[in-house]
Amino acid sequence: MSTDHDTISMLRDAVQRYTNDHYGFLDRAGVLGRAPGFSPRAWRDYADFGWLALRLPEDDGGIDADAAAIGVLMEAAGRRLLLEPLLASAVLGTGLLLRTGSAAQRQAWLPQLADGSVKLAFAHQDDANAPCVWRDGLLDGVKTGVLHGDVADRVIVAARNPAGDAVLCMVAAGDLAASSYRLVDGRGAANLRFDGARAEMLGQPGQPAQDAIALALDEAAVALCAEAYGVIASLVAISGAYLKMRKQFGKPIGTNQALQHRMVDMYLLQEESRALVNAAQQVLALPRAERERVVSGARAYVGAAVRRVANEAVQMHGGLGITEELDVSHYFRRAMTIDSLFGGRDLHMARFTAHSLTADQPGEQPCVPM
Amino acid sequence: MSTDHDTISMLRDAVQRYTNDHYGFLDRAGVLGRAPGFSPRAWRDYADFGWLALRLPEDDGGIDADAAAIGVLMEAAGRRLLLEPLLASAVLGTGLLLRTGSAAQRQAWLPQLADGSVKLAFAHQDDANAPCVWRDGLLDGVKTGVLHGDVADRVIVAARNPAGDAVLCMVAAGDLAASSYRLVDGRGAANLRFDGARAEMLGQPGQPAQDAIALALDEAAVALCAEAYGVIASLVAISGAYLKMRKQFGKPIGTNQALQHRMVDMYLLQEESRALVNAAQQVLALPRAERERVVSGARAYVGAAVRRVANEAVQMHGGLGITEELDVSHYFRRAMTIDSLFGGRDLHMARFTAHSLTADQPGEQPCVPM
Amino acid sequence: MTEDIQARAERLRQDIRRFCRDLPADLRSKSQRHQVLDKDDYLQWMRLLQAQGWAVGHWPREHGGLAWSPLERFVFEDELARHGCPWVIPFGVKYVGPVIYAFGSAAQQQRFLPKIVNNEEFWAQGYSEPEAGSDLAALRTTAVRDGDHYIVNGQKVWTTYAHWADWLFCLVRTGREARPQDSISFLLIDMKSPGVTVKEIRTMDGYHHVNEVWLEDVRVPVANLVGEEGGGWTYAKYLLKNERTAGASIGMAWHALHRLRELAQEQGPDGGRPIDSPLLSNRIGSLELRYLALEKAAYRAVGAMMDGTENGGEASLIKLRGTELYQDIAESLVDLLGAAGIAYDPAALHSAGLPPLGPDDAGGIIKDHFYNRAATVFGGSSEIQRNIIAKAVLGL
Amino acid sequence: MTEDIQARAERLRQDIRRFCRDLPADLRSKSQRHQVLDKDDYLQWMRLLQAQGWAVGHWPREHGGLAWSPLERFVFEDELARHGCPWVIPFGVKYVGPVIYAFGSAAQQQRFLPKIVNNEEFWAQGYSEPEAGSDLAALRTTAVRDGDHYIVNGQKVWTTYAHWADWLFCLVRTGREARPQDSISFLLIDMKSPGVTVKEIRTMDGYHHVNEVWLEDVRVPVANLVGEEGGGWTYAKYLLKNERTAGASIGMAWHALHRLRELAQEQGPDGGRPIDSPLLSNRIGSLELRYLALEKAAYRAVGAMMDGTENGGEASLIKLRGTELYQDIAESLVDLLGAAGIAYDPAALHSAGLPPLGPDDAGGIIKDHFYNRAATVFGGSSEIQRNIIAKAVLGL
Repeated sequence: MSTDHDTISMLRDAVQRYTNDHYGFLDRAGVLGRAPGFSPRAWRDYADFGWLALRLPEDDGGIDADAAAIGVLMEAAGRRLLLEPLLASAVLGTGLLLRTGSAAQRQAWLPQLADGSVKLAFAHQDDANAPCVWRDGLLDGVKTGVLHGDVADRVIVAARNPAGDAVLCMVAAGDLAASSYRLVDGRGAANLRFDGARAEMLGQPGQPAQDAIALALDEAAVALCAEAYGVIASLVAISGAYLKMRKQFGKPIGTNQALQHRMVDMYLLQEESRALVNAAQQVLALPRAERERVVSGARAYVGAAVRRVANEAVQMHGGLGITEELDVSHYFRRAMTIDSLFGGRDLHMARFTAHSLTADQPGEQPCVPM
Repeated sequence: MSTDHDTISMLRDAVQRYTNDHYGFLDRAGVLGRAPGFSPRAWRDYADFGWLALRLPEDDGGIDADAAAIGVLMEAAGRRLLLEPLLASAVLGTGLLLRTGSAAQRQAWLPQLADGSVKLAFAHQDDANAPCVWRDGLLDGVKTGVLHGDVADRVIVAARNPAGDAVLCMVAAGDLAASSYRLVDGRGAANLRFDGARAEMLGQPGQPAQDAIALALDEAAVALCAEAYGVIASLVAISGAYLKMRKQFGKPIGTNQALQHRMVDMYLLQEESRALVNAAQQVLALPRAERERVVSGARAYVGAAVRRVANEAVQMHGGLGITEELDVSHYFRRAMTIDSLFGGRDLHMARFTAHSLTADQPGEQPCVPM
Repeated sequence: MTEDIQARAERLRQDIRRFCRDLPADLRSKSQRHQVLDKDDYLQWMRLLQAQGWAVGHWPREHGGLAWSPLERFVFEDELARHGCPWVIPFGVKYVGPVIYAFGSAAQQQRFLPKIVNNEEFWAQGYSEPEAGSDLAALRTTAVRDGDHYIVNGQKVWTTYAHWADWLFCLVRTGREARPQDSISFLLIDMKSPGVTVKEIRTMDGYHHVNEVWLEDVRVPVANLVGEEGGGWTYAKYLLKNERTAGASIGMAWHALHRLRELAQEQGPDGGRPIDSPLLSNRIGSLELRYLALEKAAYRAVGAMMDGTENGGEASLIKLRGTELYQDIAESLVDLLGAAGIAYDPAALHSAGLPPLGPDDAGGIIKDHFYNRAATVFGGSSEIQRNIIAKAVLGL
Repeated sequence: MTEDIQARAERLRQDIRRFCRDLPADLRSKSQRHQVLDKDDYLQWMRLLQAQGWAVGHWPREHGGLAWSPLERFVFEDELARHGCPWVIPFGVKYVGPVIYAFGSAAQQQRFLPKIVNNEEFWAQGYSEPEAGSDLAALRTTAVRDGDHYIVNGQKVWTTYAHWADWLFCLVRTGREARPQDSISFLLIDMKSPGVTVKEIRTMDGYHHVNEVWLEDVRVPVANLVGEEGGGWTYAKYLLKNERTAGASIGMAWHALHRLRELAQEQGPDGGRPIDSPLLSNRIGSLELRYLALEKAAYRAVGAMMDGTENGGEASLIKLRGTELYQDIAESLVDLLGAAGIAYDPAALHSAGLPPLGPDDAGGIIKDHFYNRAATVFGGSSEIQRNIIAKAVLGL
């Protein structure tokens, strides 16, 4: 079911207003690099505004938000480089719990997700030397590169049962050993070790778990696209303003046609990215093959776009572009994580390439794709 | 043995003087598209100047020219879009005959190659449905896309004997059926059918023939690189002059920085192409693996460069760029044939990629590569 | 955008698909093989469209149109091009017709519009001049008033199909205002007038698409002035705006991509298929991805036009991406043809003979590769489109 | 270029290879892993070079150099970088030293050159200012004569290792000539002078390489003026010319390419090797091919410098291609690292600890990727280099 236009519009206004007022670059700088690596106050505010409950059904205090509504939040995360575990907890963790959790599990966790008192992370990347195995309620193995695994209260883990079926299970932070570090963009991550950790199963093993994982990873890809669009839009705006302001040889550097044309190419990437984000948001409910084609296409294109735009923005800012003090370098680093998290660009490009757009005759193509 | 600097310098002067004076764009236009598709007068002149005998030993009236000397001629072929069968006959055909022909064969043909009365072509591309088989002095099969196969007096054919060994043999034009056509750049080509055609063997079957063919194709690649460099150098000069001359919005279009920077990128490709041409000319005598790495690298890079420069030159000339009347469109078409003839760019890129430049430790690398 | 409009556009697309299936065999075969079409082919084609009411579907009903939304117009151009249909020659139906019904006198509307609707007169466009390409304001062709006539002198260039045209719509200079734009007027010139000379410009595909048109003391009745003297710049801008949607470039890209994949999937004589090369597969995938991005962005742009939320860069975006993508696909097609991609026989393209090497459409593919190098120049070069976005959208 | 010169250059390369094999273990390990080097590391490194006579190998013999040809100088920089050696800090040996021996007084030569040769004083470069980056002629730092001193006021920026420097060579404005270049002078400033303040600029790799240098009423003896008042522009251009060969960018590219292929050939936990992916193999091959083109073009450029057939674009060509290639290789390396390519621990790079994920040099690879984004900006941005070629070589 799609979130209605007015709701999205109101959400957009609210998110913009809040992040403009309370998540300026200096506010963020005060949070960055200090424990816990994000702003607990902002997190409480998000909860108060209902943003952490967006995905919840209306009966549970949410709005049953679709990908477009989630995208509003993710775009803001890109525009303002939010450091809170929105993607890990409010999008992925909450989505997995909603889709696979039992009634009891939902009842136990949804209220705490909504009020922000519990943060989730999703651990999907096995260490090849120690794959995660779930057996009789206990989990062994290692997961690497878990986004916000450093601050999650509970971690949802993709594992296998002894029969080799995919399973999803949940482990409390106290029951695992986390080795925490920062990603290049300043957000926290962790490698997690499970030594017979208590792990409650979510949903059904086998194909259902596999499907849930695949969908969650596609949701992550779409959310990252929206975040990437936010980064691109910010960098286009920042760079355009800088080209008008910065003078060299007695005139604004934006009067140089070579820079103008490169700014235009950045703008074209921005417009295409926005359109692809919208398209990808609309296919999440479709059958897997159709979903994957557009999601992976969008992820590959937008991932390349955000890297390219970030490279150009840094270059246009000259020496300033590589300083810690200027926001541009922080967008550059965010672009790297966006393009890499939850399966990098090459993977998605290969998946897109495997699905031909043009194999059918014209008469078999969908009609007006709006 | 390398041709000495003074000889190359004199040859360069002579070739430039002749082609400037007698091979202007209008001279060429008078030849183009009419039988025989090249200028017999220019061909006679080349013979008179000794250019068709460059590769011959001094005893046979040549100068035993190396690839750098041949490159002077090929570069001019690119700069002035020469239509004569220089590559097919004076470079490839003559080279194959010199390297594989018996004393009697050399004695029979070298004088006629030197005086231009015999033109050779090299047919190497089998029609997959009718591969060429040589048996007891007779040849059967089909070859496609034979450059200058329309005007060659004799064709050297890469075939197989009944045992499956590679052989090289020579067929007179009267003994084959040629279906002639034009390439996009106006030069002639033909598909050739041999029906029990009389074919005298050149050299030895098996590995010797294979090696001779591989070397001939590498020589063709190097010659095409030099030709491509000639095209690039002409297009850079022509486009630069046009940008200074053509006015729009009251000033020369060359004052637009975006065009300036694109011209610079064309210039960089020109300089790199020239350096790669020189490098490739110097490795032809090396063992096959070393030869192939540099030759194929040069061929792949320069092939891409000439296509890109041609695209840019056409674009910079606006509507004029795509007219038959302007030389630019003819360079564009020549760039296509250069990048395709005797094995396209993808093949060479794959060959280059298979040879790592950097697999060795620094200490094992060659020293000063000049 | 309302669901009603979308539903209408979808119905139109289905209608076009049926129409394309039922094209006359000769036209279908020629256009599938990218043969050269001559004037009779084009007239037949335009009449087929007219029989459906589509050639002027975007016109208002009072002038014989179907009052299409921008979305329907886009779908129309896109879908025809997807099927590899011939070009919908725009000079009458898309360019001059709307100028006449928007700015022309009642007499001009009566005289000219029905013959455009019914394809009875063939139009050409007299805009560019040797010294006025991207900067139209620099045009030099003059029209000097002499009683009931203008005496027109000058030279136009890149005039597509002027050698077939009955009429030329033409920008001329009728005064010497301070702003050069303010003295430009919009004249309709009968190509049979004494003093009109058409001179062929052959393009690098070996064909005759475009011309120089020389105008020497050509007498044009004042009644053929559209609107006001000095108003030509306004009408020209209206025409350009009307030219905007450019769905055809997207459909053309789709058609060429489809052919590219088809060719890559054909088994070669050695049993292998080109598509099995990961590098080629990736090259095609990258082009398809650019197509996907363009398609999605284009529909957004059409939506903005319909919602009135345009920023002025939409048309430039579509033209830039569409033409540059098409050129890259065309280059990939030629590369994929290998030896057949450099074997060219222009005569065969006229006579519907076979190309010297390769598949039946090899010659047509090469021809399109050549001629479409102009796509990034004609109708406002890519450089001009980037300048427009830099100024109008980015404020640089 | 004579065979003798080539033979000397080859011998030098062999000597450098032996030297690199015998580097002290700690320096070798740090530089192989792209750890952060501190001042003591650099001093150790420069002293090792000095022991060979190489740090000033390009200087004339009378000042303690080896009178290297441009080719030897190029080979020296290239070969060190190929082995992943630390940066040869250029401010003393490459930049200010030659200016002093070419234009300085006898007293200045005696005072400064030996301490540069022996690495006893650390230099920094005071060129860029907040409002004068690529257009140095716009610089605002002033030096006003007051008896035997200049009083210097202004601000320099992007001053590499100013926090370690004993001396700053500095462009200042000493007058108000019509051409702004004509009032620029070249001053040597003791960093311990009152009024000199160094303020750290942290870069996005998390480190402290560059600084702002504030100069407030700094008294500089007139004896520290190099050459003539107003001659600074000439000396600065001489310095830039002297900076030209830039072999290091080529060697660095080779080193990074070598590491890229090595990493791609390592077996993953699933038994597969990244290099077996045709797309990755092609990506690496394409970078190697760009390297080959650059290397060949660079040797041609060095040859032109030695033959005196320069056209003025050689240095720009090498800088453009070298820096852009290196950045693309660095990006490929980070991409190849996958999850380890976004896991970053700056502290570990200082303490020689291990990165959180991936091979031992993962952190160093990421650091280089960040910091080397500046390579296309510092020392004349890519845009400026293209402007130079457009003007000097193409006459546009």
